[in-house]
Formats: sequence, structure tokens, C-alpha cells
Amino acid sequence: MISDYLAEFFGNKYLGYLVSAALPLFMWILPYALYAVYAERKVSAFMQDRIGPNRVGPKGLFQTIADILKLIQKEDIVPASADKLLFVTAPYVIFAGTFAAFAALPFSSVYIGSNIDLGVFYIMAVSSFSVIGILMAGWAGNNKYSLYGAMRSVAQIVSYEVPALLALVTAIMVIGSLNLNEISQMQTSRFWNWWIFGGPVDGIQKFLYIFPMIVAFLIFFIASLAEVNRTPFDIPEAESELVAGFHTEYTGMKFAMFFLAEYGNMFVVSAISVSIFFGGWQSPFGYLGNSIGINWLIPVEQVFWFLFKGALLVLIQMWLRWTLPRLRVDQLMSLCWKYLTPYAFINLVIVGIITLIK
Amino acid sequence: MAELKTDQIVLNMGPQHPSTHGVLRLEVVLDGEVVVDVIPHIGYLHRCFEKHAEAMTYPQVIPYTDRMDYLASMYMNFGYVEAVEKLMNIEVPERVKYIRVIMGELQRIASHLVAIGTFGIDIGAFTPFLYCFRDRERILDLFEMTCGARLLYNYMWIGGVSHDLPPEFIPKLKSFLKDFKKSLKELNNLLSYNKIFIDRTANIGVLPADTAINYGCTGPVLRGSGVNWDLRKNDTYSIYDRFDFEVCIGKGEMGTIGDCWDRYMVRVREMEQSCRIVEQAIEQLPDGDVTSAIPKRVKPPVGEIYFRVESPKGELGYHIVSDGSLNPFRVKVRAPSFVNLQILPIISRGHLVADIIANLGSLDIVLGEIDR
Amino acid sequence: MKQYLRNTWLGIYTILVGMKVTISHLFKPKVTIQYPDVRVQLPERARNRLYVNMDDCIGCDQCARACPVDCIEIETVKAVPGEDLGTTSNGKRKALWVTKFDIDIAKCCYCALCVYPCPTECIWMTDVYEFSEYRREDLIYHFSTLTPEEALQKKLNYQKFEAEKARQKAAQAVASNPQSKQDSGNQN
Amino acid sequence: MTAQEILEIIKQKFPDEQFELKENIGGEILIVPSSILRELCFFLRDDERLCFDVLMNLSGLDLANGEKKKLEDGTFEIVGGHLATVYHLHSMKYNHKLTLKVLLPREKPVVPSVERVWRVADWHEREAFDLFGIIFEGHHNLKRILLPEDWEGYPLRKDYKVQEFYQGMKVPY
Repeated sequence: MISDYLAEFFGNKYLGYLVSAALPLFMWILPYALYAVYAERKVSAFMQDRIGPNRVGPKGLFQTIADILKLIQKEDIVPASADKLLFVTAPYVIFAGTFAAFAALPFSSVYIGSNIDLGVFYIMAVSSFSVIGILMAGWAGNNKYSLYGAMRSVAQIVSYEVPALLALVTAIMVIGSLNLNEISQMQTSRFWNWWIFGGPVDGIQKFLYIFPMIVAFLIFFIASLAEVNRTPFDIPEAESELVAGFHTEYTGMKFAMFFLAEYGNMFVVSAISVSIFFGGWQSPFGYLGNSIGINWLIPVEQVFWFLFKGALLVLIQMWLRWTLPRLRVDQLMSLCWKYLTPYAFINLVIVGIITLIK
Repeated sequence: MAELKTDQIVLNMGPQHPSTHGVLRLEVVLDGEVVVDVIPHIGYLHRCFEKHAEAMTYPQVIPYTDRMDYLASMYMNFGYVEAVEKLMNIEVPERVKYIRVIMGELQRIASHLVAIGTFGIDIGAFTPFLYCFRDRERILDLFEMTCGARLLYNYMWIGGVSHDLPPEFIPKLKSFLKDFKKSLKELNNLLSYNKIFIDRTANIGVLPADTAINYGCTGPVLRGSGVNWDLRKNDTYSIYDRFDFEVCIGKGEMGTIGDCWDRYMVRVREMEQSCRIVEQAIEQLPDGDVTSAIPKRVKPPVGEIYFRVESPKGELGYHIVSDGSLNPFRVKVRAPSFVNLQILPIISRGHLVADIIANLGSLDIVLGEIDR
Repeated sequence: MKQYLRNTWLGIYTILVGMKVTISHLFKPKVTIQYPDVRVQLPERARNRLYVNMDDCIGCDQCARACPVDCIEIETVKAVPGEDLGTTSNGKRKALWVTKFDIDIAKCCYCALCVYPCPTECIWMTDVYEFSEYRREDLIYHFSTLTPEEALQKKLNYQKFEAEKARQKAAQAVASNPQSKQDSGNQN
Repeated sequence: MTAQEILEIIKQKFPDEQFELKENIGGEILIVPSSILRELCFFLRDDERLCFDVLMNLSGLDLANGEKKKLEDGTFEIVGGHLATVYHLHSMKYNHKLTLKVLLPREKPVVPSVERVWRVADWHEREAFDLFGIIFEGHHNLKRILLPEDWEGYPLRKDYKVQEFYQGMKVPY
């Protein structure tokens, strides 16, 4: 889609691919990561009766930029007995896993990286790619704490794929298509047509879908929290036990890369649940562009709504982080296998029965 | 399949670790995630308090007692000063007794707030820590208003206190107590009854009552195991018999009796009791001069005494031997955290790595007191 | 099975209650103040940096003895009878030149045990708490008002007076018992 | 139950040992010979009339009552005299207290360990060994607890001289 449009624009096909790949990175991920870190610190500060960064720039807006500059000039230590190759590539592998998922995310009806028909399947496959990076980071640091962190995160992310996929399968069973762009299009622009409220289907089935879809969303949201290592599942880098988990030995830009990957991953996960459950780039109350007749405004609005809903879910993840304590490793496993997966199966069966009624 | 050749790993939770509450090295022998044995190594913060005390005069030792348990230094003064007064049998004016009880109980609330805040961080919840410290700040302001310092007070002297309460102390104290009850309820909602918090602390680090007594544990650790033993009630010192408050013990609501949750909950309920004591003490506060009974030169007769008080961490005992000169011949301090830390290996065997930190947090130890 | 459902319900309910608490704090007034611009107003008894008012100091060394960490060093020289050293604020006549009055504030433990024994209340704790230095030696405050030369001069002055007094006493001893005049005579 | 009655009960159990009850401001002190200490402590804990189930505090003491010998570099060294260990016992059931004191010769301060009787004594004994050099035989790992393992000398003795260098670091600043 966008890549061949850019190919004609630049004349050279590969330049077009390059620009279309770089577009989401520079246009959205980097500024988003900067201001997500700032938002997290501000939100956590306000929740804890303090003010948070307000010195660097107006209201502290340049704080994260100052942090990045600080991290850049910090010495990039590689421990002596570290496995150099793994140590250096680990952060980039994790970020690659996150960045690859942006290809299939529908930012608006016009702009989508590559409109593949297996959008959901592709994203879930790619986002579990970062587990290898975490394992590499944990093992290469040659530090007992990071080894523990890595072992725990592998167990956690791999086992939380199951409820996440089950929740998505129940949603896909209702929606019928795996292509994310199509899914967003089917949820026409009134919010009660969103899939979480039963989708554009009419009649009794719509009301029967509502409850299972909400349960599916909750399961997917909790499972995605675990995949992104956010509280209450931030066991791999539990500061109170494992000092800093798998990224204990990292300093300088590599540490910043971990941060970028974490926040990027947070957005990917919330973008998936937005495009499947909350009507992707559909605006809840119709488009301004329609009512005042400028039709080139509509894609811009769609991008805005998509990013707005994604950011909202990211804020909820931050809200959870500053409220809940941390689960222990075995409780984490029992939550996944004893609670989330059974509920996901039951939900799957219920939705299956409802689709038969039609 | 032949038994996989697994090896035990020795993990050093070294002196510099985010959750060892000070400079304590835990040598943890792990089999995978399961703890085989924990060997605490202490002594990193040893400042030879007992050797110093032999070279100082009696009043000069008071600033040193502050620095043993720097989170409850008002009670450290309280214990030392009452011990020397009993040695010299000085009779302290009534107002001083009431001021000492008010200050002691406020210090207990402040010390428990730190204990609960850091216990929350060990479990992973960061926000309660800040709420606890916001309330603790108000107590520190009250202390600073009276004796000039926020953490190490040197406020209680042998025979009296250094300053009388300033006029605006009582109104500020009353408003603090009112707000504190609300924020305590909020803390319970946020942390105490949170399902994840309960999962992480119930049935963890269970300490049966008889082992607790045999290991000499005291304070919230002992009461968490269901033993109704509080020095303020059972071995009454000063004027604690004039106030009615109840001793809160662990009842095993969320798991077995004597687990981490019980020890935590005993501290939360003890704070409410301390508020009650402070309120009663404010009403009965007589007036009078606070520095009248302070002797110019402190020269106790020959003899030795062991006097103990209920500090926020447990039973704090002073064994003072005096040879009739101006300097104490020997001052031995029985620090509650020194004894409570001994049971960490007993309650952590068979648990996971994360539970050692929870156990350590529930014991509420302070390294300044352990290493002296 | 019932326990299973109860666990799930308890989990969801307590998490929502906790979230309600944190979100309610989002709009509450903040407690922190912006330190360099806004400063906390310290109570008047605040114990921070030591200050000695040298006009009142009579060099009695009480504070140095009371200090548990011995961070106060005082050296005094007796005044020659002729000199007038002025009087302290409460009218006591001063008899000692305080040639050296150093407080090593880096060693001070801010216990204020030195403030109470001072007869003329010339040492007390101010509420200045921003006095960090780059070099540790700068933390040794010299309160004595005499310049080093003056101090030296006072010492020499006193030694000269001392020697002269000794000679007088020797001469006077000679006068008192004449027969020992010869042996003391050839002594000096 | 006053110390006198407790002494009667102990005398019935250990008739041929000689005990001495010393008057003191903070309560009577029972001087006990070190040979029978462990049996006495077991008896004190298990006898239902006494049941001292809590060892409140165990502290080492340097009585410094030997004769002082001047050394050439101005410091003094005590020869002879006694070290002592003081045991403060308490019974939760009857809420009465007892203080035991064991006098030990300065050259060979050996006392049986009461770690088996009250587990709390483990670290207290290690601390007394660390700071006084009192050897508790029967203690499962009598090592220094507060000071580094290879520190010479016992700091809380009255005639303690600080070592000049510790692993190359100058000690007295």
C-alpha cells in the first residue's frame, strides 16, 4: 500500500520501501516513546501526591530528551566476562520484535504498513520474538541476577501467549477476518458498533456478544501486560529482588534501547486491542471531515483517533503500575494456567455457541 | 530419566542491595528458585557504640544512642535515660513522663510507617511508600518544632527533657491525629486487603509461637505469631499503666498465624493504638517545669542494671554497669533487630527468592541497631 | 470451585478498589514544594549550624568538654593585668584572650550539648542548613577574633610578663632572707 | 518469686555447688560457677516452678580487676583478674526475672555455651567472643560476627590496643 505509493513518488522502489519502513519509526515511535516516559513519570508523580519532573523546559517537557542525552554520553560498559556478541545485539533484537509489529498496524484507512490478510496472526508471531532478545540479554550479562531475570521472563512471556491468543481467537471468531484493516473498517463509525459492544451485527446476537467480548478484552489486556513485563507482572526486572533483572549490566544507549523497546511494546499491545475491540481508527462520534465536507481531513482524524485510543490504554497500563504490588513467579504461572486460560476456553465455547444460534 | 545433575547456586544479596534495609549481606544458597539456606552477614555498620560509651560521660552517650536505631531514636533515648534514672533513682516530674510517652508513641507511629512503606516496596507496590512518608513528615515536623532535629533528637535527658513543648504543638498534633486516621483507612484499601499483596504475604515465613519465644523474638514479630506479649502491658515501665490500649496480636486472618501478613497487620493496628495513647496522654498532660530534675553532674552509685522498653522494633534492653565514676563502665544494648534477624534463615527455608525479601521486610530490621 | 470464583472476584474487586484510591490522588493538592525557589520555614529551635558570638566568649572551655565528638578546640592566653579585655554582654569581666576557637562542623553531630553549659550563652545553633563546601578544611570554622600575629604577640607578651614576674619573685625572695643573698646573688 | 526463693530451689537441685547472691541496685545477681552452667540453665528452663523460657540478654563484661602492668609505650596491660558473662533470664509465665553472672579467669575465659538451651544465645555468644574473646565451648560456629574475620585483638577489653595496620590500611586516623 504505502510502500508502492512512495515507490512511484521517489521513482526508486527500494527508496520507497526504506522511507515507508522509517515513517512510523520517526513519525510516531520515537516521539511517542519520549513522551510516554515523561507521561509515566508525571502520572506516577501525580498519583503519589508529588509533582514530577518540571524543571527541564516548560512543565518539564524536555526531561526525557535530557535523559536521552545523558544516556548517550554515558560510557557503554560491556562486562569483561560477557558474551560480547549476544550482549551487544540483545537490545536490538528486542526492539526489532517490537518494531516489526508496527508493519501490520492500521493507523488509518489510507495508511497501513502492509495490508496483509493475516494481520493479527503476524503481529502475535512477531511480538513473541522479543523473548529471544531478553534471554540473550540475561545470559550474556554473565550476572546471576540477570540470569534469573531472563529465566523468569521466558517462562512468563511464553506461557502468557496462550491466553492472549485464545482471547484473540474468540474475537476473530466473531469478527470473521484476520486482516486488521478490514476489522477496523467493519466497525463503522458509531461506538456501539465496536466489537467490544458486539460489532455491526444486529438483532439478539449483538447483546449476547457483549459480555463474552468484554471478558475476551480483559483476558487479552491482562495477558498483554504480562507480555510487556509491566506490573503486576514485572518480575523479570523486579527491582526489589533482582536489582534490575535482565538489564542489570546494561548502561548508556543500550539501556535506552531497552526502554524504547518496552514503551514501543506497550503501544503495540494496546494498538492491537484498540484495533480489534475498540474500533481501530473509527471515531466514536462520526467524522468532522464528513460534516464540514473536507474529505482529506478524514484520514488525519482517523490517525488521531487510533493514536488517542492507543495512548489511553497505555495510560491505564501506567495507572496499574503505580497501584499494584508484584506477583511471585509461581503465582504468575498459576494465574496464567489456572485462571486466565480456563476462562479464555469457556469464553471461546460460549462465543462458539452464540455464533451457532444465528 | 536420570536425575538431572543440578547444582546449587550461591547468590549474594550483598551489602549494596535495594531491599536489605541497610548494609546487610545475605548469602543465599539456592536450588533453582527454592531457597536452601540463608546466612546473614552483619557488621558492615559497626561503629563501636559500646567502646565509645565507655569513654563518654553519661549525658554524652545520649547522642550515640540516637544513632543506633535511627528510625526510632526517640525510643532509644527513652530506654537509656530511664535506665540511668533507675540506677540513680531520680524521680522525674509528671509532665516529663507524659511528654516522654507522647514522643515515644509518635516515634512508634513514624517507625511503623517506614516499616510498612518499605515492606510495600519489597512486595512491589511503590505508591503506599510515598503515602506513608507523607504522613511521617508531619510527625518529623512536630519533633523538629520541639527539639530542633528531625531524625536524631537528643531530646530526652537524664532527669527530664531538653525543651518544653512549644505552645502550637498540641493543636498541630490533634490535627495530625485526625488526618492520620483517614489516611490509615486509605492505606488499608490500597495495600492491606489487596489480593496480590495477600497472595504475596499470607502463609509466607510462618513463625510458630514457641520458636519465636525460644529465639527471643520480641515486638511485632512475636506478637505476629499470636503471643500476647507487650512490655508496655506485661512489664510496665514509666506510666503506661494509666492509658488503656489493647495489644494487637496476629490472628491468622489471611493465612496461618505468624506469617508475613500478620506481622504487617500487627504494625498497622499498633499505629491505631498509639494514636489512642497519644490522645489520652494529651488530655491528662499536667503542666510543670521539665528541666527541674536534671542533675548538674551525673554520677550514679556502683552497680549494674538491666532495663528494657518496648521500642517499635521489639524489646530494647540497656545493661548498664557503673563503677561510680562519671563514665559508664559498660553499656550493653540488647537490640531487638539483632535478635529478630536470627530467625530469617528459619522462616525462609523452602521459600522462593521473592519470599526472602518479603520475610526480611516483615521483620523490619534496622542495621544501625544490629551492628551498633 | 467456590473458592476459585471467590479468588477471581476478590482479585478483581481489590484491584479496582486500589485503583480508585490512586486515581483519587490524581487531583488532590500536591505535598512537595520546589526547594530552591520555595523554602520550608524552619521552627525557631531548629538545630543546624553552630555560631559563636566571640564578644561574649570568656574561653571557659565548658562547651569543648561537653562535646561528645570533641569538635571544638579552644586555646586561651591569660591576660596581662594591665590589659583591658572589655566585658561580656551580661557584665562579666573577661580575663582570657581566646587565641584559637575552632569548630570542625564536619565532625559536629548537631546534638547541641554545647549550647546548655555555656555561662554567657555565646554559642548556639542557627537555622542555616546550606553550608556545604568543596574542601573539607573549609568546614573548620575559626571564630577567634584575634589575627594569628596578634595571638602570637599576646603569647609573647604573656611569656614576657611571666618571666618578669618570676624574676620579681626571685628578687623578692632574695630580699626576704638576707643571709642567702650571696648564693642567690651569684645565681642570676 | 524473689531471687532468694529461686536460690533455695537451685540449692536443692545442686547441693554441693556454692552460689553467691550479690546485692545490687538493679536487682540481686547470682554468681554461678561456670562448670555447671549448662545443666543449671536446662534446669532453670525446664523446671515448672521456674520455667525461665526467655534469655533476655547475654552480655560480656571485663571486670578489669587484675593488676595493671605498665608497658614501655605508655599503655597498660592487665594480668589476672576476671572476665564475666551476665545472663538476664525472664519467665513469661510467672513474669519474674533472674540475673546470672559467671566469673572467668582472664587468661583462659572458657564457659559452656547455652545455645542449646535458648537459641537466642547464638549471636549473643558470637558477639561476646568477638568483642571480649570469651570462648563458648559447644557453640556450633563460634566466629567473629561484627568485626572482620581476621581482626586481631578483642576491642572491648579494657587493655585493648588498636592494631596499627589492617590489611595494609592504617587504622587509627
